[in-house]
Amino acid sequence: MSTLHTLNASAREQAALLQRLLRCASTGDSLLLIENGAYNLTDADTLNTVKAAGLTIYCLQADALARGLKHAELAGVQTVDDNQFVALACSHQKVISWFV
Amino acid sequence: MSTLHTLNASAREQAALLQRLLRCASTGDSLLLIENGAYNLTDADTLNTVKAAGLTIYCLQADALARGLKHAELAGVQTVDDNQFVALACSHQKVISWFV
Amino acid sequence: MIVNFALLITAAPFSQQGAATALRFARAVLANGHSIERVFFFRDGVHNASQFTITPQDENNIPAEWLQLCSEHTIDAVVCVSAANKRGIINTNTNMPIAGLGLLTDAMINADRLITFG
Amino acid sequence: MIVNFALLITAAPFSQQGAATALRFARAVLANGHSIERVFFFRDGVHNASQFTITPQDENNIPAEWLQLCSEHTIDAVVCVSAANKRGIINTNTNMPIAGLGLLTDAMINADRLITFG
Amino acid sequence: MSTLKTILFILQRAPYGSSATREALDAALAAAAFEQNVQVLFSGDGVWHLSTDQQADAISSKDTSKMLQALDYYDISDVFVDKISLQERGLSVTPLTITAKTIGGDTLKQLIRTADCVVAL
Amino acid sequence: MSTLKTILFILQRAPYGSSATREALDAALAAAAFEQNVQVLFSGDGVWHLSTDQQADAISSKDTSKMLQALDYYDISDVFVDKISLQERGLSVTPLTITAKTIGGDTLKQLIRTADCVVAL
Repeated sequence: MSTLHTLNASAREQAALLQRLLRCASTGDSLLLIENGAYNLTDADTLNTVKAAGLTIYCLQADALARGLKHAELAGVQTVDDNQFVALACSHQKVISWFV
Repeated sequence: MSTLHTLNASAREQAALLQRLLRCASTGDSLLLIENGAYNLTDADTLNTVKAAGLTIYCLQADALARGLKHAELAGVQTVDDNQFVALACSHQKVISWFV
Repeated sequence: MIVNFALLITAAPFSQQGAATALRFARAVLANGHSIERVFFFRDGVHNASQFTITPQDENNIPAEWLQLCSEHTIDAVVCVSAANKRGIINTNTNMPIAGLGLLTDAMINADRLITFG
Repeated sequence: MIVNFALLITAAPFSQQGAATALRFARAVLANGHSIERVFFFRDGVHNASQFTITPQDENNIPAEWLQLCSEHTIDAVVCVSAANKRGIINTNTNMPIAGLGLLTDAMINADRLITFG
Repeated sequence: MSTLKTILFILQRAPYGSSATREALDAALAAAAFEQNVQVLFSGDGVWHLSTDQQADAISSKDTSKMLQALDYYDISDVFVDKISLQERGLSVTPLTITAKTIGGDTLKQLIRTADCVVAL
Repeated sequence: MSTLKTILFILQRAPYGSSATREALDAALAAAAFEQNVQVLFSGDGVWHLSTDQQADAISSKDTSKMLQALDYYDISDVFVDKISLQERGLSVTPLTITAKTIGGDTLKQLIRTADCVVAL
């Protein structure tokens, strides 16, 4: 019964958007960083806040690669390809997309 | 030689945008709140930060009225109509528009 | 288990990345044996149905890619009429008809999952 | 003193408020005896040059208002060609020609003030 | 149309600055016309839609607070407003233009969990 | 074209997520082709354009860091990057994809003051 949240913005620019997401998210939900959301890989405070809320964090691999971000492994975030994105959407009860 | 900055977003949603504006603004510059920027009239902390940076704050009257905001007078912010907007653009050396 | 997806696209094709991400997602849905109930273009997403975009040779033409994908896989793709009218999208492509928001509700009802790209 | 303005419009007409604000500003510039060097439509602002928008009777048709303002006051209004191509704006209205970014630079050079609406 | 679904629309953008909420409301009303269980949550700058004394004619726009009356006409009674967003903006639940239930904490999370579809526009 | 103007472009949006900076660079290069005094300031998430190891082909996009090479080709040497934006993102001036001067405090304010036109895209 858990939810997959996608986020396409960096918390440095869109702090309020992530705060809203976290108010709506439940322990056991997942967060997939997509597009500019991949920049959150470089933001330890943001990642820790999300983890503390009980969410598992993923990052869309293509977006991290495009942006030259190799922080996923360091940050303990699993990168997923497009097929795994679809698998995540299937394995969660629903998807909520948070975007700018 | 001063600059008129326009801002069309609320600092509650776009904190980083206002911070950039303030890093670029000099004492003696003016800030005109337009569109959703009018919501900053309800945000005393933001207004105080702007004033402390030495900027004079104005708000576009039509945008405050449309949004039901009657806080300008209370906040000591002068509202301007479209003609006065043009006059401000003329009386400053240049205009920098900050938008989402 | 086959999962049936409804895709809601609100991102314009060139200005924002969301439309390109949605296109990749749609391809992966099909490649993995799942199905697409409908792609619904809404808000600035209606620009994905423009027939008039011209892109440089080294850049992707996202509207052309949508059209090709939807034609090849006979995907039900719909452009929101009210959003299209206000944004000057007038072309009625037989593969991407312009219709009402009821078809978004209908897609939500019939799909297993809704996913939005904005 | 008459001040000569260059207006750079990057906001789409319906989705964002910036285009409507720019229109009001342009009218106020003229009403106060100042002049407009050029209005340059760039990025999503090129949608202000769409000839195909249809708006409900109780809503403003911003592209139609731009066209009327520019025609009435013979304002030099230009639509950026590269931005227009990528966004499917193909109409060449004699009052709003499609041209290159050089005309934006030209406007910046010749105007007393540049103001951007995004 | 055999299944009845609970569809939650999260409206998080300020009025007038963009068309986001107006178009999201169009989608919500369409879902209500299909007799689905439609819910609406105002959050972030979206809560400003509920603010009184809006004079949209000052910018030649349509009063979005009037559009909200349609929610009642379509029997959408599950209208919620994020408590923290209200507090951050110094707004209180009265007076607001329409009746909305403040929601926060676990009750908010529960609302999200139980919906079948959530669209955040 | 009698007057030479100093035109400053502030690039504040991240790459790939939107076309903002690409189109702003188009405008900057056009101004340089008119032999104006063109300056560029990267700020906010715009500083990510200077980040190394970008692989745009992963999302079938054009590498914007390659587009930046054109600045040099057009003899635009006044390329600045906001010091605080770099620091906030844990980036340092080396390695960056192109040569840029970090700028902050009064020097930044002075840059803004002395420009004839400033466009923040």
